[in-house]
Amino acid sequence: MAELNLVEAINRAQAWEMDHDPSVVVLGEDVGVNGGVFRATVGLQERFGPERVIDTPLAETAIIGTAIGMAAMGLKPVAEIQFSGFIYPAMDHIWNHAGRLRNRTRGRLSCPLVVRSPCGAGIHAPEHHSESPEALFAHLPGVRVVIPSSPSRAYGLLLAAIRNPDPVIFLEPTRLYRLFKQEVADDGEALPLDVCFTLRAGSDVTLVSWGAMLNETQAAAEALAQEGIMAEVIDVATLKPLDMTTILESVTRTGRCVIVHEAMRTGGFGAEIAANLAEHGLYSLLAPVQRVTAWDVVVPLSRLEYQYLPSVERIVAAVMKTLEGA
Amino acid sequence: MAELNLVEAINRAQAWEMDHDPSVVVLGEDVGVNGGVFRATVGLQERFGPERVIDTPLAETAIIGTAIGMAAMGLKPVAEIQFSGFIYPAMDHIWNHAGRLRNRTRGRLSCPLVVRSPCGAGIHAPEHHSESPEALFAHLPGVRVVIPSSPSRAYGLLLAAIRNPDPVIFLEPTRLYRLFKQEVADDGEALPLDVCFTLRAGSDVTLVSWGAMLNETQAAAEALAQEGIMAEVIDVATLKPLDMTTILESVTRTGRCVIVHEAMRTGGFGAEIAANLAEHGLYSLLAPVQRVTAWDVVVPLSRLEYQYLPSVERIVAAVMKTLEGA
Amino acid sequence: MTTVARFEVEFTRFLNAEGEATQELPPFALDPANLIPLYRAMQLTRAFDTKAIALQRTGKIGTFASALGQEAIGIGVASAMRKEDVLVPSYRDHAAQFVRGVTMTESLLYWGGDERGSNFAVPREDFPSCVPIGNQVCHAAGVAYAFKLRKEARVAACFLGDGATSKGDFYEALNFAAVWRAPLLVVINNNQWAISVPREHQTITPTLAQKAIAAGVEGVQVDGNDVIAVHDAARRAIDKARAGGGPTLIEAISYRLGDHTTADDATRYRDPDVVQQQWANEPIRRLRNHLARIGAWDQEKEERLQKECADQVAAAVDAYLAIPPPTAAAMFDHLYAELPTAMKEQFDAAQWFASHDGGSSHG
Amino acid sequence: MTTVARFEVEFTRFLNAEGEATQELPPFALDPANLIPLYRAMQLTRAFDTKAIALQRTGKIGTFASALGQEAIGIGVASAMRKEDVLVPSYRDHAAQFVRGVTMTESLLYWGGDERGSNFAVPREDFPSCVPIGNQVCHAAGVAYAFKLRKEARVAACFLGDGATSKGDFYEALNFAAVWRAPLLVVINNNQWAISVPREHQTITPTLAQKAIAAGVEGVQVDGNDVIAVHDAARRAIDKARAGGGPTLIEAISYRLGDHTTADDATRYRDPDVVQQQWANEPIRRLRNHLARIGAWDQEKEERLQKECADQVAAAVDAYLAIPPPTAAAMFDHLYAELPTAMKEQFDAAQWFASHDGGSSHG
Ligand SMILES: Cc1ncc(C[n+]2csc(CCOP(=O)(O)OP(=O)(O)O)c2C)c(N)n1
Ligand SMILES: Cc1ncc(C[n+]2csc(CCOP(=O)(O)OP(=O)(O)O)c2C)c(N)n1
Ligand SMILES: [Mg+2]
Ligand SMILES: [Mg+2]
Repeated sequence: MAELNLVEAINRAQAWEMDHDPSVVVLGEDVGVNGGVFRATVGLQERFGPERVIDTPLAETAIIGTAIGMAAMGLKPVAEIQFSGFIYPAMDHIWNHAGRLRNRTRGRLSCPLVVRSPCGAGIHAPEHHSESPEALFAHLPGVRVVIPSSPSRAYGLLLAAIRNPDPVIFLEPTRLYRLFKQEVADDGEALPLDVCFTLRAGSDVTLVSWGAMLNETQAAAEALAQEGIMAEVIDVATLKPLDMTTILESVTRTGRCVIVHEAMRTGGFGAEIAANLAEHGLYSLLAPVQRVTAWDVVVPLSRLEYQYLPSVERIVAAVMKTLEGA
Repeated sequence: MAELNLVEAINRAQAWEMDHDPSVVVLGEDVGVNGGVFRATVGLQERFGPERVIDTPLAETAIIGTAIGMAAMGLKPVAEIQFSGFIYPAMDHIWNHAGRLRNRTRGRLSCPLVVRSPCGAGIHAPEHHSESPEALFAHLPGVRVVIPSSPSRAYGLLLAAIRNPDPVIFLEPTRLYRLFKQEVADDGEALPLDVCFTLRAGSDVTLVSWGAMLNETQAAAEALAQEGIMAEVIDVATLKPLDMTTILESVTRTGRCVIVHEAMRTGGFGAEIAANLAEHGLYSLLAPVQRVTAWDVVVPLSRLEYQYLPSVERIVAAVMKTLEGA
Repeated sequence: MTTVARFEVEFTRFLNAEGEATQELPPFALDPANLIPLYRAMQLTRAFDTKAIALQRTGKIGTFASALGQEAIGIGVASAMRKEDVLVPSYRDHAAQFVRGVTMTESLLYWGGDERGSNFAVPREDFPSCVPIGNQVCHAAGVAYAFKLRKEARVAACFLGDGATSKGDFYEALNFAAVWRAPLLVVINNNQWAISVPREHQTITPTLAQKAIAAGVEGVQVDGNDVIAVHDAARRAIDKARAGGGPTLIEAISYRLGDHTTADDATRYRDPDVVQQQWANEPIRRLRNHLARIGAWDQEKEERLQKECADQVAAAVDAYLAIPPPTAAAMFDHLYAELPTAMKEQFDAAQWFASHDGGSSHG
Repeated sequence: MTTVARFEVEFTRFLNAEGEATQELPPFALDPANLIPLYRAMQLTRAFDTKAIALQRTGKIGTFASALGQEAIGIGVASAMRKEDVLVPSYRDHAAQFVRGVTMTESLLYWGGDERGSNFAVPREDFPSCVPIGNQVCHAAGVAYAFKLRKEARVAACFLGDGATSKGDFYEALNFAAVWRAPLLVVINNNQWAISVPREHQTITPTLAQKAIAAGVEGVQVDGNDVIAVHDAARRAIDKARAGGGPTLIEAISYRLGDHTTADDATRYRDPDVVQQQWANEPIRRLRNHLARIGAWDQEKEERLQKECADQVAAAVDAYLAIPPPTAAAMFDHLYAELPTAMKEQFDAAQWFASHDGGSSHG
C-alpha cells in the first residue's frame, strides 16, 4: 500500500488501466512530456509511448471531438481538459455526441470516453481556473458525472469510469490534489459508480456534499459533534445517475438535510437533491432543506475566493437553522 | 393592434427597437436576405440594411464572440442562434465572457447582448432541433434567461431584453411560433423582466411552468377546473433571476405545487424552484412537490417526441397526486 | 523581405459540362464497366431524392435534405473507399451512404424520425449522419487516429459543406489530423450555398481548398460534377492516407440545385434563372453524354435503369412504411449500456403513460 | 490540372541578432528619438517581469506570466496604435498594455487576484486580459466591426500565442473579419512554446502566418525580436485597416525565455542549453547594439534608464501593496448593472458571514 495524495491516485489509476487494457489512450494538452500541469499523467508517456499518451495541439473542441471518434472505434480515451473553465469549447461534442452516440445508433456505436478535468476554487489560481461546472453535465442524458473526494475514491472511481462503457465526466477538485494522503492499494480494484458513500453516521441531520466541499462539510460535522449534534455525512460521488436511495434513507432517519456545494446556488446540482427531497422525502422533513453553496456570482479572483467558497461556519449555521425548525 | 403570432411578435419587437435605437444590430445565420429560417427577422435587412442586419458566416462561436466585442463597444447586438441545439459552440463565450465582462472590469465594460434562439420539441424537426437548454444558462452568473409563452409576452419581454444593460439568453419555443395569435399593440412597450406572470388564479394547487409547456399546463388547469379543482398557473418567464416571491406567495395559499417543464428532469430548472420550496415554503406544503418534465433521455427523433414531451395527462396525474397528499 | 513559403491550389476536371474529355482520362475511367456503376448510383440517388421529397410533402417523413446535383461527390468518394474504411457523413450524404451499403429503407427511417435508421445493417462502423455543422470532421480525425494507433490499413472519410468550412471544428480537426499524419480524407461539398448564404459571403477566399494550407495539409480542387475527377482525387487521397501519407482536403465544386431542405424555399433568396443555368453542369447528364459518346450507353439502357431505380426506391419505401413505430421504451433502451437503477422509475412511468394516454394529449 | 490560386508568405527583419541593419531601415527608425521610447518600454517591461516573479515567489501576487524575451512584440505593436484604437490582449501582453497606458499597479492588482486591476484608468475601452485561449480574437473582430459600422477611424488589435493558432476561435474570427473587411490586426506571438508543447508539435505548417490564407487575409511573418520589424509591420497593417483595407495577420517569431508562468517549471520539458542559446536573439540587447552603433546610446544612459525603470517598478509595487483588499460586497457590485431583487438575500448573507467569520474557516 502506498501513501498517495489525490493527484497521485489519479495517476496510478490511469497507469494501471493503460497497463491492463491496450485500448486505453490518454490525450490532452501537456499530458505527455510534461506529465500534465498538475502532474496527473506524469510518467505515462515514458511508459506507454507518445501514441497512447498524446500531447495534442491546443484545442478543446478537437480534443473531445477526436476522442469521440476514437471511442466509437473501440479505444477508451481518457481526455484531460486542463482546467474546467476551458471545457466549454468541448460542450458541443459532449452534449451533442458523447452522450448520444449509443442512443442515436441503437447501440451500434458507443462512446466509452472519460473526460477528466480539474475543478474548483481555493488554490489561488488565475481567472477561469476555479470553476465548478458539474451541474452543466449532470443535466445531460447518457453520461455519468463523477467527483471524487479522497485519494482512494479517486483511484477506485476513475478505474470504474474508464471501464464504464459509457461516457463519464470526471471532475477532480484541485484543492484536494495535494491536501492529504491516504493508503491506496493500487491493486486495480474499482469502486462502484452510481452510488453515494456515507462517510460518517449520524442521527440529527444529513449533510450531503461532494468533492472538495466534503472537507468543510466533515469539519462542520466534527464541530457539530463537539456540540453533541450528530451529523451524517454523505459523499454523493456520482452525481448522475443520482443515488437518491441512500440520501432519502438517511433523511428519513434524521429529518433534516443540508446540501453543500461549491458551485453557484441557482441551478446548482444541490437543487436536484433538494427537489427530490421535496417530492419523495417531504413527510420525513422536520425542517426546511438548506443549501450551502457559493453565491450566484462569478468566481472571484483569488483575493476573494474564500469569501466565495462556503465556509465551515456557513454549514454549521445552516445546520443550526434546520434544528430551529424542530 | 395587430393579430400576431409569436414569431411575428419577435419580428416586430426587433424592428421597433432597431428603428428607435441605432445601436441595435441583428446578426446570425440566414437572418438577413432569408429573414431567418423561422422568419423571425424577415424584412429587417431590407429596412435597416446589411450592416445592421448581418448574415454571418456559419460559426456560432464567432457569432457570439464577435457580438460580445460589439456589445463592449456600445452596440446592442441581438444574435440569433438558429436552433438551440447549435448553441453549444457558443457556450465558451457565453460562460466565460458575456456574463462576466462587467464584473471583470468593475463596470468599465459591459455586455448588453441578447442571444435569441428557438428551443423545444414538438414540430417534427430533425435531430438536434428540439433541445431545451435553459438550465445550462440559468446557472450562469451575470446573465438573464427569459422564455416567452405568448405573442404579447414575447414582444414585451424581447424589448425589455434588448434594452437591458446586461446579457439575456432569450429562448423562443418553436412550438409556439405559429400556434396561436394575439392582439399585440406594437407600441414599444416593454414588459418587466425578473418577474413571474400569473396566468390564472386558483386556490387548490399552483402550477408553475414556462414556454411551450404552458400550453399543456393551461389545458390541464382547464381540465382540472371541470372537476372543480382550481389551479393557479404561473408563467415564470424570467428564469434567472428567479422571482420566487410570486411562486411562494401562491404556494403558501394553495399548499401544493406542480412544476412543469420540457427539459430533462435531472438538473432541470424545475429543481431550483422545488429546492426553494423545500427551503422557504416547507411549512406551507401540504403535499410533495411534483415535477412533470421530460424523461432523462436524449430528445428522441420525431416519431417519439410526443412521448418525450410532458402531456396534459401527466400534469393532471401529478396534480391528483398532490391532492392525495392532503 | 524573404519569401519563406509558397503554395498553389490545383483544379482538376476530366469531363466538361457536355461530357467531353478535356484531358486524358485516368486509367480506371477507361473501362466503362467501372463507370456504369457510378452512373447507376447517381441515378438511384436522384430517384430516391425525388421520392423522399414527395414523401415529405405527404407527411410520410420529416424534413429532408436532398443531394440533387451533388450526386457525383458522394458517389465518387464512397466508390473509392474500401469496405473496412469508415465514412463519417453529414446530413446530405446519403449518396455516399448508399454506396457504402446503407439501405434506402434505413435512410427513410432516419428522415422519418426513427433512430433505428442509423443502425445500419451493413457498414457497421460508419458514423450516423451528423447534423451539427462541422462536428463530424473532429470525429473522423479521431477515427483515423484509432486506425493509425492500431496499425490498421484503414481510412476515415468525411464530408462537409462550403458553409461548414467556417466552423472552428474543421480547422481544429484538420490540424490534429495533420499533426498525427492520420489516414483521413476530408471532402468539401461546395454546393455554393449554406441555406441562404452564398459561397462568396461565407468566405472571401478564391478557393475553399486553400483552407488546407492553414494545417499544412494537401488541398485540391476538383469539378464536383465530374464523377471521374472526384473519384480520381479521392482514390489518390485514400491511397496516400492508407500508405501513411496523412490527410488530404478535397474541395468538390458543385451546385445545390434544390432547396436547402424540404423546410426551405430557396426562391426567397436566389434567382431561379441562375439555378436553371446550373442544370447545364449537373453530373448525371455529363457522365451519360460521355458514356453515350464512347458507345457504352443508349436510350434502352437508360430506360431500363430508370425503371430499375424506380422499382428499388418503391420497394424501399414499402419496406419503410411497413415498419411499426417505435415504442416509448425505445427512448431508454440504448441510452446507456444498461439502464441505471436511478432511471427505472422513469422508465416505468414512461411505459405507463404511453400505454394509458398514448402520450397523445398535448394542449 | 490548372493552378487556380497561388500564395506566398514573406518574412521581414531589419536588425539581425547583433543589432546590425540587414536592409535599409524604414523611415521612422532612422530617427533614434523614435526608437528610444521603444527601448525604454522594453526595459521597463523586463524590470517589471523580474519584480513580478519575485512578488509571486513571496506570495504577494498569484500565478504570473512573464513576457521575457518577447517584449518587442507587444511594444512594437502598441506603439503603432492610436489612443482611440482598442487593444484586446491575452494574458501575456502587459508589454503592450503598459504602452497603452495601463499602469503597472493595475497589472499587479490583476495578477494579485483583484478585479480592480482590469478597471484601467486610461485605455478605458481596452479589453481586460483574456485567459481562455483564443477567445479574444473573436472579441477583437467584433470590436472592429463596431468601429466599421459607426464609421469610426479606429482599429482593433489583438494578440495570441503560437498554441492559440490551433483554436477554432482564431480561424472563425479571422474569417468573420475578412468577410466584414473589419479594421483588425491579429498578432501571433510565436514564442515557440505552448506550455510544454513546442511549436513544431502544435502544427506542421512551416509558418504560422500562412494560416491567414484560410481566411483570405494577408499574413506576414516578422522577426519578433526586432522591434523595428514588428513596429513597421504593425504600422502598415494598422494604416491599411484604418483606410478600410481589412484585417492582417502578423506572425512575430520570438522565444519564450522564461517558464510558461510562475506555476510552470520548463526544465521538465526543454533543454536549458537551448534556452541559453536563444538569449543571443533577444530583442533588448539587439536594439541597444543598434542604438550604440549609431551613437544614440551609451553606458551612462543605460545605467540611468535601468535606475529609472527600477524606481518606477518599485513605486508601482508600493502603490499595489498599499491598496486595501476588496470586500465581500465586491463579488456582487458589478455582476449586473443593478443587483436583481432576487439576489438581495444572498448579498446580505455574504456580507453577514464576511463580517462574522471573515470567510476564513475552511476545513
Ligand atoms: C452548428 C450548426 N449551426 C447551424 C445549423 C443549421 N444549418 C443546417 S444546414 C446549414 C447550412 C449548411 O451549409 P453547408 O455547410 O454549405 O452545407 P449544405 O447544407 O449546403 O450541404 C445550417 C446553417 C446546424 N445544423 N449546425
Ligand atoms: C482554452 C484554454 N485551454 C487551455 C488553457 C491553459 N493554457 C494556458 S496558456 C496555455 C498555452 C498557450 O500557449 P500559446 O498560445 O503559445 O501562448 P503562450 O503562453 O506561449 O504565450 C494553455 C494550454 C487556457 N488558458 N485556455
Ligand atoms: Mg453548401
Ligand atoms: Mg507560445
